Amino acid sequence: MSEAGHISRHISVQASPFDLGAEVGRLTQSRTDIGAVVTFTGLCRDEAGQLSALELEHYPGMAEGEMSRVVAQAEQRWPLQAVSVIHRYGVIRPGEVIVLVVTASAHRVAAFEAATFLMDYLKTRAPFWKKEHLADGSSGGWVEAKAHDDLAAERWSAAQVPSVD
Amino acid sequence: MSEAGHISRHISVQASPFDLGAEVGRLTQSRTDIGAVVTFTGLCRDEAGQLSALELEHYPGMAEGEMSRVVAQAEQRWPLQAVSVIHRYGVIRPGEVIVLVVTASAHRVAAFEAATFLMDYLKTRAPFWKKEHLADGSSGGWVEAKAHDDLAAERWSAAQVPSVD
Amino acid sequence: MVKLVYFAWVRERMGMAEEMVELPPSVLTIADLALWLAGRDEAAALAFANPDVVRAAIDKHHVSPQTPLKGAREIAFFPPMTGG
Amino acid sequence: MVKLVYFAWVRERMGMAEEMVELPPSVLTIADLALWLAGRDEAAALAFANPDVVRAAIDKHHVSPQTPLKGAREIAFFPPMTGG
Repeated sequence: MSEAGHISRHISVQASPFDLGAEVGRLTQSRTDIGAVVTFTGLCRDEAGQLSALELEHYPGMAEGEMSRVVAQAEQRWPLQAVSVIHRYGVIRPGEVIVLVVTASAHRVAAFEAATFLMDYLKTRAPFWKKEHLADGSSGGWVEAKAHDDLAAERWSAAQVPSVD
Repeated sequence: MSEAGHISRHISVQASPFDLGAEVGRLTQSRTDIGAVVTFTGLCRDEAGQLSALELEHYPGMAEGEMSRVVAQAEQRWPLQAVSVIHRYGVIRPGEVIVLVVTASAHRVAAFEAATFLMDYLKTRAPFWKKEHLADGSSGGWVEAKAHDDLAAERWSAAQVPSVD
Repeated sequence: MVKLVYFAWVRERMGMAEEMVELPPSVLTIADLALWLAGRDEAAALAFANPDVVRAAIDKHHVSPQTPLKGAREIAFFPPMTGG
Repeated sequence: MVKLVYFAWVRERMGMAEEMVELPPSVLTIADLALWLAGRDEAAALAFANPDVVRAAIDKHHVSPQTPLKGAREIAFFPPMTGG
């Protein structure tokens, strides 16, 4: 699937869970030019037993579009060899995965920075909304956006061209 | 193995490969308090076909000791729920894994920063040395340490107490 | 006619996921449209009570309140995103 | 008697992975020991030709050139690390 020298890219908006090992294998198998792979997995927390599930709503079409645009920006800023971004929607229970970012590069700094950038941007730009379902059967309402997530995304605009090891 | 609220820690120096999915599963399975898992996998590159293998020498006992000390520092600096560090030794071929760092936390910033810190510190403090075996059958000699790896580790000494989202 | 789509609590407060509307000639920007919708009925007044919080997209691209609507086929309103 | 262990190109240049040595009373620090070894024979002179590059550990903990050897059971010399 992925040959050496080729930039592979996988973007998916899906209801089903994903398998971390399989998704990394999809990017790295049969390649010998990748030196560093960073993954970020976001999981649903039970908030000390108060949460029974998160319900993720998304804007079909725009979700994939924003994810593609964010990935394209990362590819421009860092010398990446492979990128994967998967975001789930629907009902997700505590302990289940919500989002996956995988970045592969020859060197570790690029892989770390690109994965951090992708998560910061996905948080503030990808059209997904979380609603809480509480363990007592009530709805906890919509999760509020956090100001520090906006700040985390904004610092990339101010950042200089990243160093690469 | 890992219960909610418990800090789990896995440190291993081994000749055998590891499986990313299984190592993350070891830390996260049956837990519902983890919100973010970051992994770093270091792989052997073939340097555009020039390299046939890396041979990793290590200082038995000290390698495990330094890895434990570096993990303890990360646990002090960030609110981690689980940490895993695995470093291989022996002959490693292009495409094979060399090192794995896994960090788990309630929030993504802690997981990203701790994983970056662990890799920066392992690079400069863990007693491993790489020797190159070239595709033409000759020895490429010992890999030289890079000044920017020292700089990457030093910036954590100057860094302020990290933010947590 | 332009298609309006709503998400999350904007959708819940509007009481609908989408609608087709004929825009009056005075409605030129996203901000104009939010104000016009807010004056239309109680549900929309609630959804756009705090227009600074509502985000918008035109044809599945993020836009600012000052963006002109000209040529838009699908306009979306939604709260700040909370994915990831 | 103290055990000396060598790694990577320090080991190769020394021509051995470890040895037991009796330290002369004048050898008090890591720097003293490196200098004393460098003067012992050609192999060691080569290994410690550039003493600034050689790193050391006492009983499996990193130490600086100024660290006293007192109480050490195992002293290691090695190049800067290149793991990870």
